[in-house]
Amino acid sequence: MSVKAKPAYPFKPTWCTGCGNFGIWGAIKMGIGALGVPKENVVMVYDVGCSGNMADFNDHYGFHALHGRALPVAAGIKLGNQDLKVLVIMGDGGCYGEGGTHFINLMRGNHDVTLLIHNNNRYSLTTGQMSPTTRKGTKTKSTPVGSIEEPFNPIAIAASNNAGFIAREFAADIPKLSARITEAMNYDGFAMIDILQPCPVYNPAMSYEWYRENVISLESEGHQSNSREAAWKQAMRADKLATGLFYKEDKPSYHAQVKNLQQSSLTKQPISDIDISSLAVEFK
Amino acid sequence: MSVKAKPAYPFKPTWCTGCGNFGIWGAIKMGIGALGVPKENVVMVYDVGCSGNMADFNDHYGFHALHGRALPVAAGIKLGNQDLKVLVIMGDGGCYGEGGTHFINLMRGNHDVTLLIHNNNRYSLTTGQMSPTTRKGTKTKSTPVGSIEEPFNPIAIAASNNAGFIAREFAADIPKLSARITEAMNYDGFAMIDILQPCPVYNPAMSYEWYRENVISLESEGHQSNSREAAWKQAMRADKLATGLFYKEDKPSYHAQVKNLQQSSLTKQPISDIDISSLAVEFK
Amino acid sequence: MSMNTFNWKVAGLSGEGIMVSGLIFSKTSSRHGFYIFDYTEYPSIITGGHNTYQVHAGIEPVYAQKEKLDLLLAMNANALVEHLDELTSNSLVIFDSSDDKINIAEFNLPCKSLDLPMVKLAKEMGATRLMGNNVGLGASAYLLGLDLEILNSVIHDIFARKGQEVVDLNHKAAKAGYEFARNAKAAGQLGNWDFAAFEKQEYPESRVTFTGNEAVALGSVAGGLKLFAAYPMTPSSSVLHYLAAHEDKAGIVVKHAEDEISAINMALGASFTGVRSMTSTSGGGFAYMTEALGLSGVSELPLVVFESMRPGPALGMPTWTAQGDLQFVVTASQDEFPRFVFAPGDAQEAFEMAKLSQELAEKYQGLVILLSDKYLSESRYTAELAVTKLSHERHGFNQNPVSDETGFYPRYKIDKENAISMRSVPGQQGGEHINNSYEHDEYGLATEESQMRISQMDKRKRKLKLMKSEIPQQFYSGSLEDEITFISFGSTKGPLLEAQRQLAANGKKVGVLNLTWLSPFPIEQVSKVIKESKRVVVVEGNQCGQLANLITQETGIKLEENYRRYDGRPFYAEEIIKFINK
Amino acid sequence: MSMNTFNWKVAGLSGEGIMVSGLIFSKTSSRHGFYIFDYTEYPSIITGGHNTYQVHAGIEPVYAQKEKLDLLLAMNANALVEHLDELTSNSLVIFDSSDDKINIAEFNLPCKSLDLPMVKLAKEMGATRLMGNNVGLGASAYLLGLDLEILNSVIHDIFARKGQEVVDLNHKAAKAGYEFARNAKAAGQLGNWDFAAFEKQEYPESRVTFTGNEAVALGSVAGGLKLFAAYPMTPSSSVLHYLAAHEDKAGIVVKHAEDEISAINMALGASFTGVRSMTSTSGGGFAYMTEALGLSGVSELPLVVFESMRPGPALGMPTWTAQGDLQFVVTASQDEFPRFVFAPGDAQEAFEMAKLSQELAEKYQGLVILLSDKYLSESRYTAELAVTKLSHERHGFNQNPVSDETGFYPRYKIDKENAISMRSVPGQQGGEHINNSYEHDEYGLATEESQMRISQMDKRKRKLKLMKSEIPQQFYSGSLEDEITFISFGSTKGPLLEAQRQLAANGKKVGVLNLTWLSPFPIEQVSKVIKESKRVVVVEGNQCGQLANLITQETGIKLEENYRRYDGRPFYAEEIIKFINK
Ligand SMILES: Cc1ncc(C[n+]2csc(CCOP(=O)(O)OP(=O)(O)O)c2C)c(N)n1
Ligand SMILES: Cc1ncc(C[n+]2csc(CCOP(=O)(O)OP(=O)(O)O)c2C)c(N)n1
Ligand code: SF4
Ligand code: SF4
Ligand SMILES: [Mg+2]
Ligand SMILES: [Mg+2]
Repeated sequence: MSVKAKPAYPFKPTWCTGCGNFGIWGAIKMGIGALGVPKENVVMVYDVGCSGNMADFNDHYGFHALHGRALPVAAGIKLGNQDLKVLVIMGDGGCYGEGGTHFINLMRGNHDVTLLIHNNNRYSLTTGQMSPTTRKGTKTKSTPVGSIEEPFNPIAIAASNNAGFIAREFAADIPKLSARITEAMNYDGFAMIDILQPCPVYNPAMSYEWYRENVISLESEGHQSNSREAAWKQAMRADKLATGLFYKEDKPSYHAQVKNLQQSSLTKQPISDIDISSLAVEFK
Repeated sequence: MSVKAKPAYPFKPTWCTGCGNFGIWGAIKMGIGALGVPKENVVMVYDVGCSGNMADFNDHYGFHALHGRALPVAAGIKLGNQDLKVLVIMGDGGCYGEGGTHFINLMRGNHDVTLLIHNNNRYSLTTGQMSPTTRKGTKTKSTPVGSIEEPFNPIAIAASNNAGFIAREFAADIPKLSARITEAMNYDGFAMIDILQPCPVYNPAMSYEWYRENVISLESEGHQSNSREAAWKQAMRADKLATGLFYKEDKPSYHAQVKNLQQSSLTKQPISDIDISSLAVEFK
Repeated sequence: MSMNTFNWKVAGLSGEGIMVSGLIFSKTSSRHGFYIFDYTEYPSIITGGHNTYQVHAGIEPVYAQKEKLDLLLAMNANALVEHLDELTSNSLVIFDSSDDKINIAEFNLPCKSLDLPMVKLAKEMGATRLMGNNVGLGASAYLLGLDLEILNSVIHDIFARKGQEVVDLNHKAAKAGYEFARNAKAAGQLGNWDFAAFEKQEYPESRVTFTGNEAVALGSVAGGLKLFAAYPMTPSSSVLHYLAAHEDKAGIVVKHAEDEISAINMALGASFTGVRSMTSTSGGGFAYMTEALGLSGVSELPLVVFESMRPGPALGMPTWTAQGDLQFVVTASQDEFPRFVFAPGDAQEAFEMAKLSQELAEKYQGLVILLSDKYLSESRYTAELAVTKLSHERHGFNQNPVSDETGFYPRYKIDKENAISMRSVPGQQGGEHINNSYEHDEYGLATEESQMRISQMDKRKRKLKLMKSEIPQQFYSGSLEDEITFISFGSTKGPLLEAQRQLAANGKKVGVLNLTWLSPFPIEQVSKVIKESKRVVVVEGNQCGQLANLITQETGIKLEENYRRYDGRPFYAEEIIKFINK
Repeated sequence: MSMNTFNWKVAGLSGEGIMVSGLIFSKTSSRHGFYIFDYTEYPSIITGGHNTYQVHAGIEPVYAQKEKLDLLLAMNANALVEHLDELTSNSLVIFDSSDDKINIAEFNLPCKSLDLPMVKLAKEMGATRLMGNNVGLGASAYLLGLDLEILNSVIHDIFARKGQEVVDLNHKAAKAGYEFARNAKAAGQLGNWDFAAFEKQEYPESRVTFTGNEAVALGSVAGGLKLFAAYPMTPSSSVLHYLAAHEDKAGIVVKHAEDEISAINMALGASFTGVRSMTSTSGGGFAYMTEALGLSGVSELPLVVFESMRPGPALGMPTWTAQGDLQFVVTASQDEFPRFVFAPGDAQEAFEMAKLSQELAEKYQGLVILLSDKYLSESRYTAELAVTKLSHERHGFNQNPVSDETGFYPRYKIDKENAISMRSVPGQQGGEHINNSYEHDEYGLATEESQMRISQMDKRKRKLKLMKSEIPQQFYSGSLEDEITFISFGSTKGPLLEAQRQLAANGKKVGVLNLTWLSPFPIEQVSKVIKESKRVVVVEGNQCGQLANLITQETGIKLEENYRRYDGRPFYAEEIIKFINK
């Protein structure tokens, strides 16, 4: 007892009691498990945040990226080695705020990565400031008299912005979330799941109970996931937060449209035999 | 003739023959003129680009911002002095690419600035690379075998993202555009006009004729500008590019919701009489 | 046990009230008229990590945390493990065997201990578990000879906004702890342990205690700050939090922007309208601001950027301290323009320099970078706020700008006699000009002409000469007889002064030259001290010796001896002494 | 008129084919076996501004542009105004009075001129206005004694993709110009003007001419580049354009990202999978990349960043040259980590160093910054591509990574003997680890522990020692007898060599030490040269003397004499000579 304990690997979660990340974490492990892919072929890219702290709790290859920059890293990994499954963990702050332009622009490219946004409506790791999804009027450390901005609606944006796989799930519904993660990772292209994540410490108002009362499943509504318009309407409704698969469409992913990636991944293309003579011709 | 000519102030436009910026420039001058506001009370904030080169062609106070950063500068100007009219000139590259996160996040705050996007579907000043609004498959200097991304749809995004004044106009329709600019500048809040701007040099395919064939006016369609859904549908249609006022809604602007700006602008609040004694109490 | 100082620490799980308890104890000490220095450690997770708050207090100024504890309030077993090394035979440990399941014998403490049933006592009086912390504070107060009344006054001030009931329960808890300790001591349970308590001192009207970040925030308000736009990043965030919470009283506008780039560009936008503005961040966010620094430079817009350092590279160790960004901030942004870089050495200097930054940014129409680090930003210091009413003149505004035949106002007029040209602001008739991020002519319109480019570059550089004339005497506590002269910058001042005092007590004289002006650099002052010193040791919180580099670059003098630390921990006087004695 | 060199310039409106005409003339010169150096100027607008392309060619190596022209091809009246100063009594001017409404008498030319109806001749043969440029090229060829056949071969290669008809028309135009000039000269219209034409030389197999940016792009491909992600910014964009256009032949993937931050993070993502990657930008974009530089540093990921400088601050003057980002790139990013900073001095070095950068980034698992400027990036140089088939070994990949009892692979193993630990890449069983932007332990998992932090910082710093051992002999052309030794970096090499040659011709010996390795810094080499020199002058393209600063910081030597330029224009040998003669 008087000796400092060595940590077990991977580290044990350091999230607060009741944190929604526990459920998501469980669902991720189940969701990946169901893929039947060797462990080393799944790469997880983590943004900085309470969510991203998960980097130390998993046993896959991991890349703990800079705040807001997980998506370009993930796109780069996939361009480097398209044989990998790439799963991206971000917070709402990193994904829609600091990294907002990556979100709206890489989505359009249909890079074949799966993006999970742990949406707790706060910058939690930095102790609870307003995030892009914070509801108007909310008091946080950076908005002590109430936030002025109306919240960002990631699902509606994705529906308006060419995303091919758009879903929202609730952190506490582990079976549904894990199945959705598997489905998203099996999808060939950019797949996003905005996850409603309770943060009892900095967002106590949006508790598990609150979510249970405010969530409605798209399945129960007979929603058809092949219509952008239906997806957008469900995303924009003010009465409830719909969960489930908003939209899905098959189309070629980014790397599938790059000529030099048709035969094999870049990692498999050797550099032991480079010939620049044909390139040199134009400089004669 | 053998002496270098001194430039006339403001400088004469340096745009290429046939550039859509000429029409927009004319419309801006007319649109501001119709406001009836003293010249010095209109501040123009310019992003970097062919469009932004207009900074030297006008006679208002101007701020030529960094690439992609005109919007935060504009929001800062309005927070500093809300009595000014702030008009922001951006290109599609700066607004939706480099500055994408400012676009989606400052829009939500309803900062009272008018944003004109000179949307020529290219990075023209840097000689014609792909921009976020470039159509899939387009060959540009940075995408010589055709761009892979599907294009960003600024109107649909704005409709999904709490913007209160959303319009699109065609650069060559000067009367309509100038009236829209006046209307936008009279609107209390974030007003955006995505302007279809021909760039004959780097985007010859989307010529004036092409636009005339592909543009349809919302007015002619009986569009009602009080419905986000109708706005979104018009924005998403694939057959035509609708122009006109997609959506308008009255709501308080950002500065109108800041307590310390209720009485007067910050510029009018003196610093000749600061008392920090009440602030010091908590440090006792 | 030292002369007229005590060194107290509370340690436990983060998220369990350690920070508040420490603050209460610190304020209690301060209100006794003691000088205090508080230092805290916590990990980059929200709850569950190890969290400490230590208070070093004394009737003479105290400059830094001390390693060896007089009293450790251990809120769990881990606290005993973590801080065993900090105990001496004269220390005392307070713990709660019942709540934390501690068998104290296992720890082989070198000192006496008091088993205080904090949770049990709290619960008995109907208080919550967390209120048990106040039991520990009450006991601490008794054992170090503090006044229970004063402790209660602090508890009142801290908890008042939670209602009288909470205050009462906390008061009861404190009293229970105070009495438990008194009884235990009286019953001889502490054996021969005793603490030579010292007298309450006068508590001056102007006295405050605040952290470096609070000092920066308050100093900026005092300096006329009007628009603050920022994005949170440890360890700078508390400036944002403080200013947001006090927007109203301070009469300012605070904007939490969507990223750092937006924050700095908003601040520049506001500055263009004539209001004093500022942003704040840490190294990672500062990286994204670097382009806009040059915009302040080229368009001569006043701007204050507060940067609080933490260890890197990249995310590094967010909640720890470092001085590794010095050369980065001095050179950041493409090409060249004059800038001030200030690194205050303690909270008093942080307050003064933040105030000064607002002034100088406006006066010289350009950039001021105010550099701190986690250690200064989040440590609490005693300071005096002698002046709380301030009046500022405005610098460089032309009240009646007149446009010339071009129709524009020559905002960037070239005048070899006068580097600083007069500004106009939007809304002023006749003041029209362009605030340009391109190189520009006298009206601000873009130019690529060779002569105009040179003129404008030279105009901006001429400001540097004036800026140099502002350099004040740098903090220097030393004399020609000193065996060693330490040179440092920013927050390293405290530990060095602490070391100086301890060495002096042992008859060894050392001097301390602590730089707060890094740009423009006090070349003559530094050269002089170096030349007159017998032995110079550069002490800084990084691996490669950036201050030493800067000194060499500016003075041409290579300094070989140095003491550096780059593990996220602050300097300790004890270790500095060990270093020079080895 | 100089010995066995000519200096030719075409000038006119940008957007009117000046660049292509210049390129054709340059290639024609090169295919005569001449060495060439081309320099271009253009404004930051798309059409209508003033645009020049000048070719300095000779049978001995030429190093830089020259001020005084042998032949000016003036495509409009403004060209005559702008370049009057560059004419001597031996110059010749070609202009088109009919098309450009020029009354040549008004210009008071110091030299003879040829009124060449370029547009008229072109139109007569059914060609377009722009094809008239080829009339000017044909005339230039005749007047400088060049072979029309060779000119035609270049015209063919340039226009082939537009079809045979276009080629034919251009050929006709060239011929018309050639003959017009011959006739005019024969008719005595040029008076006593003559040019001492020189012989065609052998044109070696390996000979190429390319710009610095083309050299960087090609060198990177030669070095094994696989993933290139960038965002356009003048003057770096042509690297993106070149690589995008040659994606297929080069066997690489090119991504134009949505901003610079995305570009660099994509490159890092690809690097993590084991492929060699790179990004490119100018100072403004580099500013946004600075945080990610540290990610390369802390997680030991290979990365090459190409940065081409232009004048700042902020947007500055986009299409002009400068060397004002040196200290910024050397220190950019929070905290410390080893990095290479290279500044090639000409296109040959740019090719070699770009190749080397790919190699060294992988070998040392970290950052290489390749620094250029508009002058090097967009000027065209003669170079030799001796080797066009390359085979690269891979460095630091563990083919059989084995995870230990933790379940992770010790990617960041601490080994005092070996600073460089072996990588594993995703997909390799047993190689699991975290590539972390936080400080981390041997497996890459985040840590805040003091000891592990120190170990990992020290591990990274140990690489610096090995990196230093890679420093090659810096370019030094000089001797103990030199009256002056110039010290410079990067592209300033060319004008200094040109000055050296001209001075030598006048019996004055000067030496040139041009640094291409800025980090790690060649301390010993530089100190030695300085100590052995009679007089040292630091020549650099900025206002504050950043190279001089760096030299002082690294060597402790203060250098007082310098020659600096910061107006966007390159150095000219003539002006350097004037400077030292004054
Ligand atoms: C450039 C930069 N700016 C700011 C930060 C500080 N920071 C770390 S995480 C974070 C926000 C976290 O919010 P979110 O992404 O929603 O994650 P959560 O903690 O809520 O899971 C911030 C602002 C940083 N690390 N880097
Ligand atoms: C940080 C930074 N990156 C890149 C550039 C180069 N740049 C200048 S303008 C521009 C894009 C212009 O495109 P757009 O905004 O659409 O304006 P347009 O020229 O088409 O009107 C770019 C990439 C820059 N100035 N700064
Ligand atoms: S602060 Fe919120 S999000 Fe972070 S670990 Fe705690 S409960 Fe979870
Ligand atoms: S390049 Fe295009 S956008 Fe730019 S000035 Fe020319 S026509 Fe206009
Ligand atoms: Mg969050
Ligand atoms: Mg554009």
